[in-house]
Amino acid sequence: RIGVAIPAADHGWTGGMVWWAQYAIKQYAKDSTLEFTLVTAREPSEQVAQVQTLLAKGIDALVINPYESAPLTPICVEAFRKGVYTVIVDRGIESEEYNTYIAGDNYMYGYLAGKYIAEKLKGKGNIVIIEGIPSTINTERVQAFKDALKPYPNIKILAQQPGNWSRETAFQVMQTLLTKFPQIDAVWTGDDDMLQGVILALQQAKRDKNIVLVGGAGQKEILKMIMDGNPLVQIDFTYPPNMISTAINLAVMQLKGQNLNGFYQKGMPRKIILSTETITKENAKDYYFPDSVF
Amino acid sequence: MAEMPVLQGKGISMKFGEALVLDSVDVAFHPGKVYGVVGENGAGKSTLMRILSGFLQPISGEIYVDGKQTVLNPYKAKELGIVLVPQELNLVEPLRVYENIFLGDEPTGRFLIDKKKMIQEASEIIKNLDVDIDPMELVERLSTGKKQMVEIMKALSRSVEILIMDEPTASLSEDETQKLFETVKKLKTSGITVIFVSHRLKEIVQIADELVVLRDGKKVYQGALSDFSETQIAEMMVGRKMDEIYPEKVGWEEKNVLEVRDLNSADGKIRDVSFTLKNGEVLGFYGLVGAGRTELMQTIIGVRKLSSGEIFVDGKPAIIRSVKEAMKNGIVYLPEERKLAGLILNFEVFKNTSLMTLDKISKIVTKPKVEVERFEFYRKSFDIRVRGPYQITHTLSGGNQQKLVLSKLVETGAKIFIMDEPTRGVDINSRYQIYKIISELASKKMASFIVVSSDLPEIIGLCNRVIVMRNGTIVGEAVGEEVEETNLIYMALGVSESQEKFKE
Amino acid sequence: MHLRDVISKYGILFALIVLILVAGILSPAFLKIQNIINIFWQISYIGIIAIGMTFIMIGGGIDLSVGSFMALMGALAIQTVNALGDTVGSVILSILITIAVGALLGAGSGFLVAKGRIPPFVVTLGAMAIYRSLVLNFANGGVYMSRSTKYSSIGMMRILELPVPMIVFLIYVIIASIILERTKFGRYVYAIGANETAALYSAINVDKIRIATYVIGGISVSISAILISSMMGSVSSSSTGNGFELDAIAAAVIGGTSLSGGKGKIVGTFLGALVLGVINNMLVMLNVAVYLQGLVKGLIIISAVFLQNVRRSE
Amino acid sequence: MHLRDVISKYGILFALIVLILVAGILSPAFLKIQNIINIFWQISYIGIIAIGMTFIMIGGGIDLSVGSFMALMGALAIQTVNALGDTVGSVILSILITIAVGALLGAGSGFLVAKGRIPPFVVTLGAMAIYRSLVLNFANGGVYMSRSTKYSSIGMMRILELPVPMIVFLIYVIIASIILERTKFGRYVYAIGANETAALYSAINVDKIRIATYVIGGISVSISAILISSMMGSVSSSSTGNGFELDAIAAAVIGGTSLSGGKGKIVGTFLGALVLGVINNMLVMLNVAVYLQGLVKGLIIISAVFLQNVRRSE
Ligand SMILES: Nc1ncnc2c1ncn2[C@@H]1O[C@H](COP(=O)(O)OP(=O)(O)OP(=O)(O)O)[C@@H](O)[C@H]1O
Ligand SMILES: Nc1ncnc2c1ncn2[C@@H]1O[C@H](COP(=O)(O)OP(=O)(O)OP(=O)(O)O)[C@@H](O)[C@H]1O
Ligand SMILES: [Mg+2]
Ligand SMILES: [Mg+2]
Repeated sequence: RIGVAIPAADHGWTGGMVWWAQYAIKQYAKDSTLEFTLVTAREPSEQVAQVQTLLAKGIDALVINPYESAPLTPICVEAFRKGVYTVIVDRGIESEEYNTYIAGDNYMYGYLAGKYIAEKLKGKGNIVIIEGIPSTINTERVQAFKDALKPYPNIKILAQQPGNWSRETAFQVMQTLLTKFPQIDAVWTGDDDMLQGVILALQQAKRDKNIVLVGGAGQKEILKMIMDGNPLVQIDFTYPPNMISTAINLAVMQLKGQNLNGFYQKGMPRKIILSTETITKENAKDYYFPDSVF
Repeated sequence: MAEMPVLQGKGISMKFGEALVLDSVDVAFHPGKVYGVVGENGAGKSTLMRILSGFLQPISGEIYVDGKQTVLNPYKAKELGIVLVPQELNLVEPLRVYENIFLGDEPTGRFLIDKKKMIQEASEIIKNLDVDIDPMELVERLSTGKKQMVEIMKALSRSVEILIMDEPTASLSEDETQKLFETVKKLKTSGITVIFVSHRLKEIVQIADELVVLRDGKKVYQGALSDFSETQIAEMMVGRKMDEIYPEKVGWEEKNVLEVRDLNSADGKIRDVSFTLKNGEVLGFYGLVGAGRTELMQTIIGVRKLSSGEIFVDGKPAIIRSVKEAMKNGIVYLPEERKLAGLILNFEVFKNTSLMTLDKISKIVTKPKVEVERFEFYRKSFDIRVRGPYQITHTLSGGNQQKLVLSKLVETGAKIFIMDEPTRGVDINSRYQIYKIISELASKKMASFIVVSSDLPEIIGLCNRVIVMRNGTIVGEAVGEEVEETNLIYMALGVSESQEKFKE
Repeated sequence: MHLRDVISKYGILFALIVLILVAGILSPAFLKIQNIINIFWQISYIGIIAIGMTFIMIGGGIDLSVGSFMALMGALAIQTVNALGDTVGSVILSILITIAVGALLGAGSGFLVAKGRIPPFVVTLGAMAIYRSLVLNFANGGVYMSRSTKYSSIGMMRILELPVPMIVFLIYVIIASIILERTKFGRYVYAIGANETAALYSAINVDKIRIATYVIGGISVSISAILISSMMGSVSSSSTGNGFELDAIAAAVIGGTSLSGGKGKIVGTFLGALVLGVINNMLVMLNVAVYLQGLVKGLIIISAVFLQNVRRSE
Repeated sequence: MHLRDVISKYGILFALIVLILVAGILSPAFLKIQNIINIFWQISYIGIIAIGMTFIMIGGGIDLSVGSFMALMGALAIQTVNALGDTVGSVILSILITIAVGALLGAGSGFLVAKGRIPPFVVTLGAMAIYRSLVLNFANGGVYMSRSTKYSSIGMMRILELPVPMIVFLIYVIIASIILERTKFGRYVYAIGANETAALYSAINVDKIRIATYVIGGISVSISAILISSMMGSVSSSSTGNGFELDAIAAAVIGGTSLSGGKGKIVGTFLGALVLGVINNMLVMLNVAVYLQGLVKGLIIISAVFLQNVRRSE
């Protein structure tokens, strides 16, 4: 029996993660030896409560994407100590007491975007940052992005505003920024959802030319644009929500005593950091899942 | 009389916005006396009472308590033992009777409220006034008259030096009023000052030692009541000669416009009520507080559910489940508690007049001009004292609010009017106007009236036939000559005249 | 005292002017025509919903479901157009269907409140969860994409340089004002909110009027949903409409509508929405630091409303 | 009719029992002692806040700030302990400081409502934004970590097998019940909420009582914050407390507290919180599909409250 605990779908990416979790679970639908319980939370303490309930119900493995690292640490440790096979996804916990950790690379996610923009602008220009809802992950990405820009003193950050991971908000923020600044050379948004809002605002203001746009996380509509060679967006960086599927598979393999293909070692690896992959026109189709929601 | 007044106001003036409501009023009150305060609706009585008890601050003038100049506020007044029974009911409806009686003045143990003691003391107060109220009952379930009694008991439970009562008897019947007066007399002998506002001049004559008359915000008389008659007092109030108060009683046609047969209410409060209302009749309903008159009327107009019984309008059976359906059948009802059920207090006054008749005036879009015209008509005929049609209703004096409810009702042009305490708080002059309108409509056979009233003189002066209720059912009926004071009181009390005589 | 009266009567307008002046001085770009138009555009979605909310609140109710309700209606409109094909006729048809369904669902909430005697807070809290759940379920947590370019063009269209959502919003304000302040129905809405018992005794069909306010609420939500979903060309099942209930209620309350019913004006709500829109726009224009935006926003809202009350504290 | 009366008097209790029975039959694990204890534990945070909310709401107010207020108080407690060092004394001291500051901030909101005559919705909406902004700002959007193991142990401690938050919650329910129903103060809270004028005529200091309800609200939030932050050893500046306002108000309203004041009971709120807790727990226990949870939750909440009203529809 496997419990899967993830944050609720409140924006595109989390929606994607819920989809991929369900996708992975569906794969095992015919396997009567496996029983999954999937729960989603809107807030850390709700997630703690859900894990408590899962433990009371009785589970053999826990796959969890903690809502926040520190607040979820005690309960994950408790699960681990009870002998539940604990797989932590994406946000690490503040303890080493878990079985396996699998995550994306937030630093490179921001860094590569910054580097790309800087190079594309040849080290000179005005840029705008539209970030997500304030959170640890968001802070790390923005910091990395700025780190990447450090060697380029002629790049000026005109504005840094929150777009709340939402198309609508990003649209409005961009609308306002476009009126304020006559010249914007590049926009970085915290994810592809917000990028779509930005593109809409650019089109509406007829300023969708000669501008470098970078989002992130490989949302399918953006990938489609890249695949189709749309000049607006030429690149994307992965932060795949399907890491949850991988994590679920890891838990299943562990419970079934299987090992990873190509590994000489028995058992699962303890830490996996997925690299941030760069998507361009050439490889976009490898990342494009038309059925997925994200 | 050199004795120092316990409470004195000197040059008290009050303004609301631009309107001068009190104009340098000087009043003085001495211990152990009962003061009757009278004046037309809107004369400023309530305003003065609220100033004297600290709930309003005058714009100028001084207040002296025991000879010392004092700035009153509710807390200060409480300390000094000045207690006000306000004109409009102001109870905390979701709380119980005993909780309301002691609100703000609860007996406590070390930390907690002493509930037992409260209930016990409340029961005693209730027993002293001899009314049928359960101290544990929720106030929202009480009839208006009983709520009024609770207000009075609340005042009596305090350590009171000066008791100010603003129309405490407006919805009390003769019996309760007399009991209240007995208590007032007791208070008087123990040196307490009682200030008493009323439009029932008979009561003033009976209980007061001194009279205060206000007219248009000015004090026109303070002095001994001596042997002023009711008419003389009324003339002082309005400042001119007064005619007879009650118009000629009118007869009726032998045609039933309304017939009620074996009516029982779903909650069992009304039992087996049957009566008829003839065309052009003014039928009275009398009873003690809580006799069930209001409930009966509410059952007839569909606000309360009936469990059995039939209602015939103009001889045809009618099904009435809401006020709207009642109105379709030509019946309208004037609720007894105007603040709760009669008026939208934050509306401009003219909107209240037209609230029931918007359908007539307009299809979709309202026509404020027409509405204002209609209001102005009633403003004249009922002498509603307002600054204009756009004044907000809650800033009207109590009596003027009552006239506004009346205007709303009359405006419907219904065939059958059921009026529950129609002149509650209305001054004597305006009453006359209202009685005249009732009798005119009735004599022209344009409408028939049921008048539920606790004001005995009103019932007697207005109605040719009176039905008396007790405990939710009809216990008697008086016609013509029988409509007279003792008869009605005895029926309401449930003792026969002979029994009473026997006791003596 | 005279000035005080003026301030208190037009308190929120006054607050708005101060806000605009401050923003204009600190950032001249704020006063550009384009930006002013943008502000109207940006508030139109919340504004339209807030107008429906004003009816409901004056009638003594509240509606917490508007956010997810809007997502549901947006999804419905998009799916209907997708199913019917990319023609003008199908766009019009699906707009009508969406408005009808919105009115119906509004009537449902109203019915539960009026006839079921369930507190409006509970009914609409439940509806909020139910609608969101439906939206998420049908899209599997993903996005509803419009395949119709005709439909998507509505939200981006301009007439005389003015964006359609803005025009719809302004017209809606006028119509709603008239309905609320010039019709019998509007009078009754005030009456049932101010004193239900008195309304009942005045032969007003309280339940019917109450349900009607929720119908207006549902229609408002639908209109807003059509505008926003056509403008974005999509509805995100997870995020579209999140938190709209608070913004809509806030616009109404800032504009003087009372949570306990019987009080309020459409113009007030309009100004309330404008205040919120100006604040949001200003925060971006002045590039206020992300973490401090809440602080600034909170302080402005509280002080703006405080201004209105100068008289009362007399 | 007799049964109807019983159901309506104990309506919410009745609904709760039905819920528990259904859950117990569908999933036996639900009835495990451990799970029942967990439910009480899980609702204790919201429950304590909801009790404060009950005072405020009975007094005729509302508090939307509780969620971010809680995050702020949790952060304060953690930072104070971190600064004072890992001793029992410093833990106690910082708990006291947190409660004092909570009371003070509550008084602030209350003051603005009572003396500033700003609608409570506006004041606390502003406070919500301000508090969250402060929390975010000091932590730069990150997390406040407790470095004190003594502090972190409180929230996880058990006495006689029962978790401390649960015990605190139950005691708080009892104390609050007594205050609300047995003291003058409690009586006055009802009075000012039901009829402010009547309260004034009874020489009750309305403003003082109103402010006091917000002080109780602030204290409740602080206690909850201490329990939750010590249990998790940390506070997330961005997410801790999000949406708590709705849950807390919902618990009170489901338990029969009226949004317009004057009505409510602590036991009602307790049962309301329990209903919410049981629903949440049940959804997990019964493995209800993620996207349908909202649907189930919404339907249960509406029907649970509907049960209470059987009588009224007589
Ligand atoms: N809050 C207020 N705002 C404006 N005007 C007011 C307010 N309260 C009272 N008034 C006005 O003051 C005048 C006096 O009112 P008051 O209530 O004192 O009359 P009253 O003598 O008690 O009349 P009644 O016999 O009808 O009770 C009235 O014209 C009334 O409209
Ligand atoms: N809503 C209610 N719920 C329960 N009991 C009520 C309710 N309203 C009135 N009663 C009770 O019904 C009885 C009849 O009240 P009703 O108002 O009909 O009396 P009334 O004859 O009009 O007397 P009053 O002069 O006091 O108005 C009273 O004993 C009252 O306590
Ligand atoms: Mg008066
Ligand atoms: Mg009566």
